Amino acid sequence: MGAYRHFPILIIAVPLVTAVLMPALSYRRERLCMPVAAAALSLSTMLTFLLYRVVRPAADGYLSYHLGGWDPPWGIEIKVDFAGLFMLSVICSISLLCLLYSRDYIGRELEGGRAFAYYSLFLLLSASMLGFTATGDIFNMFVFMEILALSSYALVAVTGRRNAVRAAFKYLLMGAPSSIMVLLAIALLYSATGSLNMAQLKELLAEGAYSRVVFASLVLMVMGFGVKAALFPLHSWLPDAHSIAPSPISAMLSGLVVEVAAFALLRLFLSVYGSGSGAVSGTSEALGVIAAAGVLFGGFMAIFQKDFKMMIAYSTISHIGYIVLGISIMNEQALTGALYHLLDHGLAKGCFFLCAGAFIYQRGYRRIDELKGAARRMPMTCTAFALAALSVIGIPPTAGFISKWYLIWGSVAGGKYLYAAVYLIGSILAAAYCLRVVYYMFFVAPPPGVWEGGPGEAPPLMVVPVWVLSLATLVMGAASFVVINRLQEAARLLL
Amino acid sequence: MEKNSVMPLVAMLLPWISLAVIAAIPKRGRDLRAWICAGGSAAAFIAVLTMARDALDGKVLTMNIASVVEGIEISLRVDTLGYYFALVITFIWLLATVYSVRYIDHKENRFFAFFALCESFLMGCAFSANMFTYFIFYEMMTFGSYPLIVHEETVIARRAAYKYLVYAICAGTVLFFAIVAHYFWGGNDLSFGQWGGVMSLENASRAALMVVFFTYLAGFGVKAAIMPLHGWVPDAHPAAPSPASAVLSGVILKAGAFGIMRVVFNVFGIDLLRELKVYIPFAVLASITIVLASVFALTQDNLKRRLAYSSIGQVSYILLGLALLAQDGELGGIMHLAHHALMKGCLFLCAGIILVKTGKKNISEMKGIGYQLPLTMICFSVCALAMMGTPPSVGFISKWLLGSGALQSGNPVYLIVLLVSALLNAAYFLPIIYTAFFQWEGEETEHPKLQWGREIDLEMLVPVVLLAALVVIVGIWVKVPGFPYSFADVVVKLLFPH
Amino acid sequence: MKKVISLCFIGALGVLLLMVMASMPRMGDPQSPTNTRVIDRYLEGAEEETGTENVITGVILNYRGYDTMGEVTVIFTGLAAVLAVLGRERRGRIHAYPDRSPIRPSIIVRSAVSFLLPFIVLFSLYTVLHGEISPGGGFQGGAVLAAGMFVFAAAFGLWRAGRTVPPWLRYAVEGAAPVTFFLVGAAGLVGGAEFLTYMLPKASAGLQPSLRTWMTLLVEGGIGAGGAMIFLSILMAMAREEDAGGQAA
Amino acid sequence: MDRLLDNYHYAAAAILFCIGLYSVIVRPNIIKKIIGLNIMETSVFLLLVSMGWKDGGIAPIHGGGAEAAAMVNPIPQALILTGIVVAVSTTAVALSLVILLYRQYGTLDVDRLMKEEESESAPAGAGSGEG
Amino acid sequence: MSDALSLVLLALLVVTALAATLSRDLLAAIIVFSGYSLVMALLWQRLQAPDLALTEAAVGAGVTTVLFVTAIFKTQRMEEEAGRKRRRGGGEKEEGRP
Repeated sequence: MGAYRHFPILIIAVPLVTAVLMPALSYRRERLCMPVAAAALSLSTMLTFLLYRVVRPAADGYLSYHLGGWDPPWGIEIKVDFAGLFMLSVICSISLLCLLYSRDYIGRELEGGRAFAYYSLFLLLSASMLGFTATGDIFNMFVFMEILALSSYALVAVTGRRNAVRAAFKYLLMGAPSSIMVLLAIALLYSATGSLNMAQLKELLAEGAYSRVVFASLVLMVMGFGVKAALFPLHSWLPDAHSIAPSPISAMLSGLVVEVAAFALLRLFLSVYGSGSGAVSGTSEALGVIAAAGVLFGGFMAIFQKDFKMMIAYSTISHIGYIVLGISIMNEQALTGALYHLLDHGLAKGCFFLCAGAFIYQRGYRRIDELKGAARRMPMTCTAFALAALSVIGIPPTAGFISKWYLIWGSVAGGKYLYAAVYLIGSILAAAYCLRVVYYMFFVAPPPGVWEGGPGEAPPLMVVPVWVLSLATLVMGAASFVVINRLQEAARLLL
Repeated sequence: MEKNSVMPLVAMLLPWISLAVIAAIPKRGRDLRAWICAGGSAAAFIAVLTMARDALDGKVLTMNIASVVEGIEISLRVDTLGYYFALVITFIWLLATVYSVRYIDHKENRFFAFFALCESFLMGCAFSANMFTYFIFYEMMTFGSYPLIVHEETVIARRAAYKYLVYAICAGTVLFFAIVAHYFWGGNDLSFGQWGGVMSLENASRAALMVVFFTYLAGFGVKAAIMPLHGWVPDAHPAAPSPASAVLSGVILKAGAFGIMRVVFNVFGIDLLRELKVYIPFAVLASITIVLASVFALTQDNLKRRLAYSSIGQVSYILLGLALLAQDGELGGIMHLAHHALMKGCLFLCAGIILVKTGKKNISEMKGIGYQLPLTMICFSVCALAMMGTPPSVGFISKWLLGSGALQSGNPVYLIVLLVSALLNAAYFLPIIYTAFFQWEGEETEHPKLQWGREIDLEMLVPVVLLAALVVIVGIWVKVPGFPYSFADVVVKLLFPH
Repeated sequence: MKKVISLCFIGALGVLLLMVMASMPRMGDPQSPTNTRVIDRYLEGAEEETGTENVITGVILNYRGYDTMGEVTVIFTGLAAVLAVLGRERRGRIHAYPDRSPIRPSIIVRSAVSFLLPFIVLFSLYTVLHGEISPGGGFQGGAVLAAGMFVFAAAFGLWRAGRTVPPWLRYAVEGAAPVTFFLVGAAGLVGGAEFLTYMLPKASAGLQPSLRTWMTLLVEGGIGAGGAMIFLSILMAMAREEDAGGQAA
Repeated sequence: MDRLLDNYHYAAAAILFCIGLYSVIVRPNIIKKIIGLNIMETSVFLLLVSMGWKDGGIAPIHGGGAEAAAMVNPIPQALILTGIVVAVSTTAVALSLVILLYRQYGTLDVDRLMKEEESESAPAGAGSGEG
Repeated sequence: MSDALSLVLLALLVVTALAATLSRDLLAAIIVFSGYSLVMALLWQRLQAPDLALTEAAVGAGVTTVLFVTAIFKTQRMEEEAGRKRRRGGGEKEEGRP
């Protein structure tokens, strides 16, 4: 072990404290904010990937860090098992790319005096997601969730435009009550068990005391995190927030933030309440139905959107449905698929929003019919988009195909043929809304007045992240064997 | 009998030469680029030829590329059947590429690039060692062929390509489900390893096996244009440029048929199918398709559209052959895969020449065209006659085998189907020949004189003549090693060991 | 219509919550899970283990110190969010608070405030420093200090307040709390122990009181000062006049 | 239900929670919604504190010979300290958003904001701006 | 601890909460809300949580209230009434919420 022991806390604390230094930094040298932030994030990315050397998908393969040397349940514990590490690496790498992307984009969006706040919030967002994913203490989870929520409200509104502020406020009006529900749920859970440490909670809940209180807390948790994850009936904040926020932030929000909430649901079901318990099985049945509805609803809405980012936002709703549906099926294959879909969705949606950002940054185009013939002026961006689209649809050999394979396999193995059908219909819908755009980009002549003259490709620091993401979808599909088996092991352990 | 070899991968990757070149010199030296692309597919053809000996001896070349999880790996495996398909692919592709050197007049970069891509992906299909790999290459091929169909970018082409895509995606999802179900009920084994098939009634219930089979049939049936699912074919063929439609009906339709072949031979196996009795609806579907397609073909005036319908019918010959589950039936089906590729490839290329030289699409306009383009129309007639099944030609061979297969399987009704369809073929091909040679504008009395040389345009003519010649030659010297029979025989011996 | 639906929803939720409350362990029951599990060590051990008589402080800064680090980060996030939305106030652009206030604070108020203020500050300092033996602690003290400054600002206007606590000071101190936390924690790392153990390699000899206490005080002070400054900055950002934003839609 | 008579603190917390929720969902005025948020939060805190109560308990502060057995549970109090900070930060953020909204829309009434939203088709509006 | 005083305090909490929710004058609502926080602080003092009482008094009754008041001085003091709505927007109340 050696130095690895301390990595988990460093991964979280370094971006956190860097974010705190931003105001002081900005007082004299605002230009330095972005490089410093990038340095901090890349440090934790590096540490995260180093962790793969010690964290294995085995019963004793996890890394547990006792803060202050107080062993749980008295102290707080950071627990990095393989699934968590997978999520951590996704978060780190995607947020690093989005941060690089932000330099040009935000540099033009925000006048001086506010950029430091942007970068500070960005780091807080990433760091809180990391802490949220890694923590093994349920109240600590709540604390990081609050950092996450506050920073994302502010980042949606950071441009200070009319509809941006309104979207942010809508987000807050749905997000804050949901946080309170989670807090209430934690309180109920504590009253029923007298502990806050996840591992101990699982043991105590297995005894089945105060079942009614526990069930109520679970329902409240699902409602709370359901809002954060934009599950179908609770999604109404998402399209506005994701489509109006500045594009790197949209990428973060829809690529990572909603995912982290879905991951929290997974943690709760499997690592806190325990997949065996009646509460979980009942809830997950209902959750499955909701998620399936979300898949179809999101897909249909996405088809009829005129605004590019709106389309992507609705597709996010549909794909979160994929993940939650996979979680609700509760067997090894489906769980593996859900975990892998976290990666795929992060990459593909991130790429989508960054592409949209490139179009907006260069030409201010964001309606879909303005993208007709875009490939003639911005071939790089359009090709990257097409690749990512294949992954969203689930065409082999992209990452989307692998995850969908496991999800459908899981639903067949679990005897849930209807869910398999839902996945298939979902991918047909995805094909409908993605390929329309690809078709416009490559095979349609631009309407008069559009794409004439003016700038072409986006600056390199914007094109590179887009390409890294879209190639990653291909690579992670073709080379899925590097991680997929271990993920399956991890899923087996979680259950 | 199995040995590792990188040869399949090499053969698969050779067409990418064209991509490299196009990427290197996207602007200059159009002809140079075109010819290098032709060279690429020629290289692929030669690479495939080098494997001939192993295939004829029934040796199997394998190569594992990547393994996703246990039972699911991306790996190549050249057995005789796959090799045979690959040979057809590369040969037709070589001729079509040479042909397109002259034919393609705009956006040649895109066309050649995706043409080469499709070839490589199709070879991937032919060489794939399990259903997973097959599906991956199949889907890639589907999306790679979209730009070929949309190439002209006219409204018709766009609509046709869109229709193709919709059909393909729906088929893909169905197929996807079929494969997952296969993996689940087939004992986590997707490989094409043994000829008996991997499915068995121990692992899965009767209904489950039925579901798997019919979802497979639906999934591949779209490409193979089984009747209710054929909608995209008649639109796609006329819309695409002629070399594209030649490979489309010569090879890409066959990819579906080949998939069904794999399902029948390597997934279920003859005996299981016979036990499940699924071959009856299968055969009935095929027969219906054969007859109806020919009837529809009668009503078409657009030449390529008529050819497209005839392709629909002809591919169903292969399926019928499979569905008979009798030795000669399988033999005929497998051989017809190549035979039809030769004939229909030639016909489409002729149609292309007519279109380029005279700009005529519809048969009613083609009065006396046989005198303006004699060689072309002679080749056309040869192939048309072969399609009807007149000896000596490949068409005759396959019809004969299928017929005897029908008798072997003990239900002669299919023989009647074959005869009817032969008559219908005659009914829609002979008028073309008649219009071409025995009708002309102007007076009955003065005979239009032959105009040689007008069509001399070697890149386009040589492939046509070569194909027409092969149609006859292969029809006469059937058993020459390297000709379809030699491979089909090996396969059938594996299928019916007794 | 929607009103009726939401009322029904709330009513239903209320009934359900009441049912849940009814099925919870009896309040004050010494045998209830909350009162039996985990806490004994806090209650007995805190004094020796953490060197704080006030168990709450012990828990906040030691057992659950990580939570508190998150907590101070939350409040900093609040500041950063406010600044991102409204932007910083420009120096010298702040007028008497409240700008459009109908009331002018009378001389009585002012003299009363100027009389009270030192006591408030003193009390807050006491709260901060005495946190580990009596009720109170860093954040409470910070809040009291902030409240005092608010009163001052209300009486004498933000301008005076902004001059009394110069901007550079605020900018520097805003992040104090998380930074001190990180430094103290890192000290623990350097010492080869876990993050956030209040100890150093081998300096903890002859210091009186023990090094742990000094560090605790350091953290408390950081939290207090940081919290107060953050509150003041938030107030200033919210109260600054509108045109200064330069961000009209 | 008789348990409710012992747990009337909890009951009060539940009622307060519902009042807060009512204020958040039904009241059209934004500031009222934020007040409602605070009420909800404090109600949860009340629940937590009373959860930590022990019959005849004393404040968990040593010295003065207070014996540990009688002390009330310190954990909920520690949690609530964090919770209070969270509440005030959320309030600050929400209020700053309110100020900005009022600057731009001249209203605090959610219904009118929604009307504005319909009148200005949100994405197009952002599109004109964001690039 | 079932004694009269805490019952009274709880009742007071509910009353103040309702008042803060229902009053049209936002300033009044906020003053009432700070009163609510003070009552809460008292209650917590009774529940042997002096730290919380202190914090709640300082933050809930102090800081939060000041922030609210600032926000109100920045915006407007009264809730819009239906009458003013009808003059400007045309009675949304009757139409129901969108």
